[in-house]
Amino acid sequence: MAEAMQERRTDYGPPHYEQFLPPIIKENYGKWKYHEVLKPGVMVHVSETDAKLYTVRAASGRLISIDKIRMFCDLADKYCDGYFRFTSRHNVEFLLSKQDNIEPLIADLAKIGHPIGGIGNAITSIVHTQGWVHCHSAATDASGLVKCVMDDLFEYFVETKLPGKLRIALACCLNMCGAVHCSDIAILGVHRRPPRVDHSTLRKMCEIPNVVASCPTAAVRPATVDGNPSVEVLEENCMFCANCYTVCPSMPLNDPLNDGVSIWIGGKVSNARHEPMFSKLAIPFIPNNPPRWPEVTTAIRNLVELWANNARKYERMGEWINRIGWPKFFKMSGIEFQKEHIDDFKHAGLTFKRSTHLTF
Amino acid sequence: MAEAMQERRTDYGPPHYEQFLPPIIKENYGKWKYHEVLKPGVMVHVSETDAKLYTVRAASGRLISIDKIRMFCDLADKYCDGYFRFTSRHNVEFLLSKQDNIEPLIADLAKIGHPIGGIGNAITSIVHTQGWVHCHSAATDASGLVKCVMDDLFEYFVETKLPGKLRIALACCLNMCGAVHCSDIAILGVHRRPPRVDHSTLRKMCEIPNVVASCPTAAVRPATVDGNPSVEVLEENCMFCANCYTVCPSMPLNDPLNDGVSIWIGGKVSNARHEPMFSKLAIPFIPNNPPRWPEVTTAIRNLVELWANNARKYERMGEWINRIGWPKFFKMSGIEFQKEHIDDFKHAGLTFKRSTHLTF
Amino acid sequence: MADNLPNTPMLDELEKGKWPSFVKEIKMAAKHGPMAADLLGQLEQSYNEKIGHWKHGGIVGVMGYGGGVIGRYSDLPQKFPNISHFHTMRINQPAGWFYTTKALRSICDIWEKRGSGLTNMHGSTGDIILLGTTTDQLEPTFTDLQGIDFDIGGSGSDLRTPSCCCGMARCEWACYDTMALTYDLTMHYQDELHRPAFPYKFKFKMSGCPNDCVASIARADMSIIGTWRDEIQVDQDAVREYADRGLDIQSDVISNCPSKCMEWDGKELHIDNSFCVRCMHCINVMPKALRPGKDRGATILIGSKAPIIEGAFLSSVLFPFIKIEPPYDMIKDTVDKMWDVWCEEGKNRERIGEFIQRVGLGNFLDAIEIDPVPEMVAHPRENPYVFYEEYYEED
Amino acid sequence: MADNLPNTPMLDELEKGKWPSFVKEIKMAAKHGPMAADLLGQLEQSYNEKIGHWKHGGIVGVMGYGGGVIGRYSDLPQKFPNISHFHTMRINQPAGWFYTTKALRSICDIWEKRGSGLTNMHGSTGDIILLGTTTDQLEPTFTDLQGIDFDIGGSGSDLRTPSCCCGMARCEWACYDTMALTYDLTMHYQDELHRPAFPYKFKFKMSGCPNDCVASIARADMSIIGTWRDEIQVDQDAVREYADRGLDIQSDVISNCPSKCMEWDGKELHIDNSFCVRCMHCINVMPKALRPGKDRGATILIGSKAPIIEGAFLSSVLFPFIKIEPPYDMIKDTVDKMWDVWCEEGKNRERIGEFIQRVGLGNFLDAIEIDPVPEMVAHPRENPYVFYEEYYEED
Ligand code: SRM
Ligand code: SRM
Ligand code: SRM
Ligand code: SRM
Ligand code: SF4
Ligand code: SF4
Ligand code: SF4
Ligand code: SF4
Ligand code: SF4
Ligand code: SF4
Ligand code: SF4
Ligand code: SF4
Repeated sequence: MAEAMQERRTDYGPPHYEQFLPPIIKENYGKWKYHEVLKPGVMVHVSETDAKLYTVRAASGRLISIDKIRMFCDLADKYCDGYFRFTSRHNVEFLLSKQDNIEPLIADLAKIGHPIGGIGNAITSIVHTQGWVHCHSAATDASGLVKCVMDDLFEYFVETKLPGKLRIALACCLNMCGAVHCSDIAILGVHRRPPRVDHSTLRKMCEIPNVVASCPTAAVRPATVDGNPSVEVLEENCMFCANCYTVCPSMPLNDPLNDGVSIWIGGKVSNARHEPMFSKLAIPFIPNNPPRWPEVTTAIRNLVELWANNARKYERMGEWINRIGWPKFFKMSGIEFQKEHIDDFKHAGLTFKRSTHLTF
Repeated sequence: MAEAMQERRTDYGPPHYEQFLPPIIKENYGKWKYHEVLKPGVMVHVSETDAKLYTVRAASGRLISIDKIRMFCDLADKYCDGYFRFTSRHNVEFLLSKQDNIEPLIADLAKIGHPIGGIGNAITSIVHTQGWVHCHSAATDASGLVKCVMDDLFEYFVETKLPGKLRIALACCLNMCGAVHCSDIAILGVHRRPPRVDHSTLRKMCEIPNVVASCPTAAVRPATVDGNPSVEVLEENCMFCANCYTVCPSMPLNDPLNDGVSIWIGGKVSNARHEPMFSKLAIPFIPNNPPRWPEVTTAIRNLVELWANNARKYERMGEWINRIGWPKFFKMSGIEFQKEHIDDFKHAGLTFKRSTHLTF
Repeated sequence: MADNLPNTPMLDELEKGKWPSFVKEIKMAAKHGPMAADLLGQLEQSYNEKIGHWKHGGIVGVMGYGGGVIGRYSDLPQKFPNISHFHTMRINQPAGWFYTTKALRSICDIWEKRGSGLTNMHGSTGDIILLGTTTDQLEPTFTDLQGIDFDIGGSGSDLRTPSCCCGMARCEWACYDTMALTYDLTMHYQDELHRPAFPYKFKFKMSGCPNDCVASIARADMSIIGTWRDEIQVDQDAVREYADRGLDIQSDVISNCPSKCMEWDGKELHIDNSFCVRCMHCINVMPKALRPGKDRGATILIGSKAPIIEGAFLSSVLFPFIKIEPPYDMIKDTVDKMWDVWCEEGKNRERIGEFIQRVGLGNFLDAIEIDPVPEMVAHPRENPYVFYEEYYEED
Repeated sequence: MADNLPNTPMLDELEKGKWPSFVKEIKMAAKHGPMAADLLGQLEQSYNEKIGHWKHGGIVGVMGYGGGVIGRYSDLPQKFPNISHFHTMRINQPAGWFYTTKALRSICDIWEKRGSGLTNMHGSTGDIILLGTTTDQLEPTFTDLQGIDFDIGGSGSDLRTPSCCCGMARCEWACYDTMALTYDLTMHYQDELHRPAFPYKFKFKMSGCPNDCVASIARADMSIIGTWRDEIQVDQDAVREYADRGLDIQSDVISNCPSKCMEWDGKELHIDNSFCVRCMHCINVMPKALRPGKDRGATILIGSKAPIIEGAFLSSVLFPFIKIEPPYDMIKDTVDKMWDVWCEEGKNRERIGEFIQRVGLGNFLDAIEIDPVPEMVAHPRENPYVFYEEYYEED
């Protein structure tokens, strides 16, 4: 065994990226001069050497089978000398040196169900997480909800008719693996029922001091239940962060009657124009309604269209709302402003309106 | 005694303001149409009835004797039918219905040492506090330092050559009775030595649990000293807020070697253009150097002139710095950026630069 | 005269210079009695030693009142016996700080007899500050004040003396009658002003328009700031006159408008009032041409305070717009409800702004029965830590 | 084929519509073995019951590695025995997510043999996610991966798999070589990546310019974002061409410039580069005419993270500008120092951004021996609570 370990390689790291770069990229690495969007989903990058690289971006649901990967490989072999890439938002990009290959590739992609788009002033794939497909913590599904929303917003992926980029992200619980906190529209799975303590397993599975310490609002307190050490939850102090559950499996928050999603808007990541911004709460809660979550898709379409119809060119969702002010946004969207919209965490005071700069 | 109490009036409140309004004001109350600044320190308000009310604003050091009040009364009797007022920044305003009285009044004011000015794009009196004249908590004097700064900036009171208004305020300790926290320039008395516990009196004068609870950083802990209950201070946790001293006289922070002032800039109160803003730390510490505090007056003059020479018309200090950015301000002012400038209190993270929007 | 004055080479330096000298004032006051002279002596010593010489205040006052007097004792009573007691009295100023010379002379006469002859006109909350007297003179001073109808102001954990800008008395922009409201609230809340019963102090400040000339948004637990909700009144001829006389309307006015809602084609000024945030800038620059709208009232904001202990706060919007008309029932109802909740649940030395942040603005609104509106926030919450209040249970 | 698939009326709804269907993918994978079919069954049940059916993860992995595998077990193992174990493996993607079909086919072959046949291309940190296998297949999978030179990525309290935008490979704006730096750091920190020894996770993300196409400022403990410090390169002819072709330079470009440092007189575009904040907007709109300057490097920022538990953070400036050149010593030195301090003094489950806020940025800078510069803050402190570190004592 010790010997086997010796031979076994570890820590060799990922393969060097260079071997995966098509020749045209190797030759023009760092020499790109400008790019142009040729049509939705297709752009060309022009090099100082005058070389031209065509990119065709195809949609992907991210959760893909090896069969689909092999189909992509077939297309890349056919049109792209055996190279292709994925994007930071999980789309597939085919890199072509021959312009003539563009249309046949697109036709082949259509055959396997992968439309092209997402470049320029469009909606691109939804960054998302595991949901009921793989995570124990999920308050909603990820892949399914993403599918519903993108089906509904499909036109905005395949066309470029929006004022600017619009980035949607989804995370199935407050851990926010999709890092949705800086998205134009974020869909966030939320629990709304305090953890239910499984006293029978807690003592074995969790360290009580750790569980108590994990709760940011001190809602978890040591307690003796049926003569055994355990914890109790002061329910009115619970803000459903699930931090206790992360450190202790005996405190699940998942609950079909109370789980669902909240919608957050106006965040951005890029430094273009306005500095990066966090997303802000728009809709506190929509119940889960699988398989098609119609209330969620409608709510999001309304937000997208409200923005699209009112924003100035290049204005991201948050930039538009900054210009018109949140009171106008609430009026225009018809969303009811509620107690839940008002921050009551650490920096709450800084989110209050501290001037008389108001419109009527 | 009980009887005496019966006759004694209480809770009758301040006299009604109406009896103190000169006839021209009573007649034009709520009817003013516009005003014009006629020259530094003099303005006219014109009513819908065409009545004209002239205001002459004279400097005041705020700490005034009954003799001075009587002198003001003499002038008001002579020129203003026996009426005058003070402003929210402690200047004296003479309200004239006869334009001809303006110059004689100004000449008489000059004789008793009260220049006119402070109207329009000028520096007006410094809002300030008690200092060594009356408060137990002061880390610097108030009236004296104000006198020095205003002597030095005198030209900006009597002329209107600044880009906009510039409001200076002074508070002699962190209690900030001058509410200096939203001033273009704030002078703030600071202690820098942790409280020294007078164990001999503490037990009698203070309630130990209150004292311990008063400290926001938990630097004060119960302790037994020479067999008696008292408290001790974890000096490295102390941020010199003096809250412990406010609740317990046996914990003075006053200390000649370590007391002095800090300078804060860029705040504003009005809603004009930019929303109200807090002042920000410019100079962490300047030692007390009475009677003329030359280091403070020089520092403030430099700040005023830097702003005056570089701001656009109407740009308050903070608006100017917002436009150019703090890095440029530090470069232009020659003030060294130090650890002390970086916030480390509750909302510190929100003051960090969270974008790549930088100039070089 | 000068003979009874101590030797004060340091302070004498502060008689020089063009700004009015407080040292001269103290010397003048020294004519009326020995207190001011001793003050001068102790202050000179402070200047030499760079430290104050006052003891932590004690509780003194006049009968039946819980506040209004700040007890103060010298820590060098042997050396400066005349200021061994040196209390200040806070006297409620008339709204807007308007006076007749008659009233002021009466105050001077009282203070000549009863105190040091020194004052602050005014304290930074707004009171007339009578600076320095002894414990035994407090009650007689108050008796004298009764004779001239001046009452005592606030101190300690009570309502502090309300104050306001001169408003309609001398300003064309006042959107409501600040002095009338100040007087009315002061009279209505005499008990709260004189008998500390709150967790901590509470301040009202009234400004007639968003220029906020009493700094209410930074210095008052309740800030009442005039505004309007219809359209800015524009006199186009007067605008053109400003332009003709050399005002660069584009760069001086329009480019400074925070909501970018103005246009100027060289002839007409267009304002998109639905975007105007009522900042006052354009009106400030062209007072002859522009005026606040006609549908006037105020924005009411709550919670500002100095830094001790949670850090400084600015007031934040409670009512975006309300009409301000006597008997001001809406304001008083709200104030009463706010005080009830705060007095019930506020901690000792917790300002109402701190209290609201601790319990949450949403919960506070519930308690005072006001509906949340988006104008109360700069933006909705960014963090996902929502206290949803109810959940379903299985049947 | 369809025969071995469970009845999933709910999920079948998700085969409809124009967006690629993950249900179809799961059904395809079901050809290769029973895991995907059971996944489908359990997921259908989740859709019916509106709740997940996974147990809290257990600790599983491959020998010698502390991370890279997420243990996952069904809570319905009787009903869905083929996913009673359903662990994911995180495989370190090549920088920039470029592949040859050969490499990808090899991965597919391994996963056909060893796992469910399902993947995420990619996980949101950037890894290749091999979705679902059993404990006994973990080690064999890793052996197979060794054969094709793919290594495991991060999970747990370790360095997470670094990722980057395509940068110089496909973008004209890359101000440094993101892929080279990503590869170098990944190789340099193999031990930290594979053996959790930190207080909590740590993420690097590299973007070639301020557009930040890997969202590094929101999602990385260290965000390395390309920028330049000289002047934007302007081709005036190309600017005019854009104008001629209908671009409204005034409203589309200039009025969107956050620093208001541009002017356009119809012929020449003037940029006052000393005020330009390098936001990229003008360059984004006119890529043929404008380019980042020639003196290029990066801004390094620290501390962003998702909300748990102090609320979400954005990264903040540590180095306003540094050159990014191999062997990247400056970066590595800084990282080493940061990790030392954080590992020594950080609490369990405290991200470095939270750690910095707890100890204070100033103290943190002292500890890692970096001088404070004003570029690190949006503005200096507003509160007066300064921890002055020294005081004088009387002799
Ligand atoms: C391929 C990709 C990088 C990669 O290595 O994978 C990429 C590629 C490009 N980005 Fe990006 N961006 C990519 C993710 C991002 C992200 C990250 C994200 O969304 O999570 C951002 C930050 C988003 C945000 O702010 O929330 C991003 C913000 C930008 C921007 C700034 C847009 C803005 O106005 O705020 C530009 C500039 C522009 O489009 O004008 C840009 C521009 C570009 C250009 C034009 C750069 C170039 O010259 O090649 C590329 C094509 C643009 C397009 O898609 O319209 N890219 N870009 C990513 C494609 C994701 C996808 O499949 O859709
Ligand atoms: C007399 C007084 C009110 C009172 O009831 O006592 C007053 C009176 C006027 N103020 Fe004021 N302001 C007075 C304190 C204030 C304050 C409060 C303070 O400084 O503590 C502010 C807020 C300051 C701040 O933002 O930090 C204030 C911010 C303004 C502004 C907004 C200036 C700006 O650009 O930010 C205006 C408009 C203007 O001047 O263009 C204004 C305008 C005016 C006008 C023109 C109003 C009018 O039409 O009558 C008055 C004369 C202006 C002048 O002094 O230049 N007043 N004004 C106060 C005089 C204090 C003094 O002795 O100097
Ligand atoms: C006299 C006055 C300063 C002046 O020279 O004008 C003053 C003087 C004192 N203030 Fe003040 N405050 C005065 C206006 C203010 C203001 C300004 C305002 O009201 O607009 C503030 C800031 C605004 C606010 O309320 O937050 C102010 C914030 C404080 C604080 C901090 C309160 C806080 O919540 O942060 C204290 C500390 C305390 O209450 O224990 C304080 C405490 C004090 C004490 C009573 C000292 C103490 O700790 O016991 C001072 C007595 C000094 C003396 O010996 O005379 N004083 N104090 C002002 C009252 C005059 C008047 O009635 O007109
Ligand atoms: C697989 C992935 C989501 C996905 O579908 O893509 C994921 C999945 C999980 N994340 Fe995550 N995180 C993933 C990217 C992220 C990101 C995004 C990123 O890296 O850009 C974030 C936000 C950014 C950040 O780091 O703050 C993220 C923030 C968290 C957190 C909250 C951490 C925090 O400090 O706030 C947790 C909770 C924890 O660590 O205990 C967490 C915990 C988890 C766990 C391990 C659940 C847990 O509590 O044990 C999830 C396992 C799910 C499963 O069964 O497979 N995950 N997680 C992502 C990793 C794939 C990959 O390696 O490429
Ligand atoms: S967001 Fe929550 S539920 Fe979703 S994958 Fe991450 S930890 Fe799991
Ligand atoms: S979910 Fe969060 S707030 Fe609620 S008990 Fe658990 S740790 Fe505490
Ligand atoms: S600021 Fe401080 S020292 Fe000055 S009067 Fe107020 S409490 Fe006293
Ligand atoms: S001065 Fe403030 S921080 Fe220092 S011990 Fe006293 S209460 Fe604590
Ligand atoms: S606040 Fe407004 S109304 Fe009051 S004096 Fe100032 S400018 Fe006039
Ligand atoms: S009041 Fe202010 S916001 Fe309104 S139009 Fe005038 S300058 Fe613009
Ligand atoms: S971050 Fe900049 S360099 Fe990288 S791909 Fe995006 S636009 Fe290009
Ligand atoms: S990069 Fe941004 S800040 Fe710089 S000139 Fe262009 S638009 Fe303005």
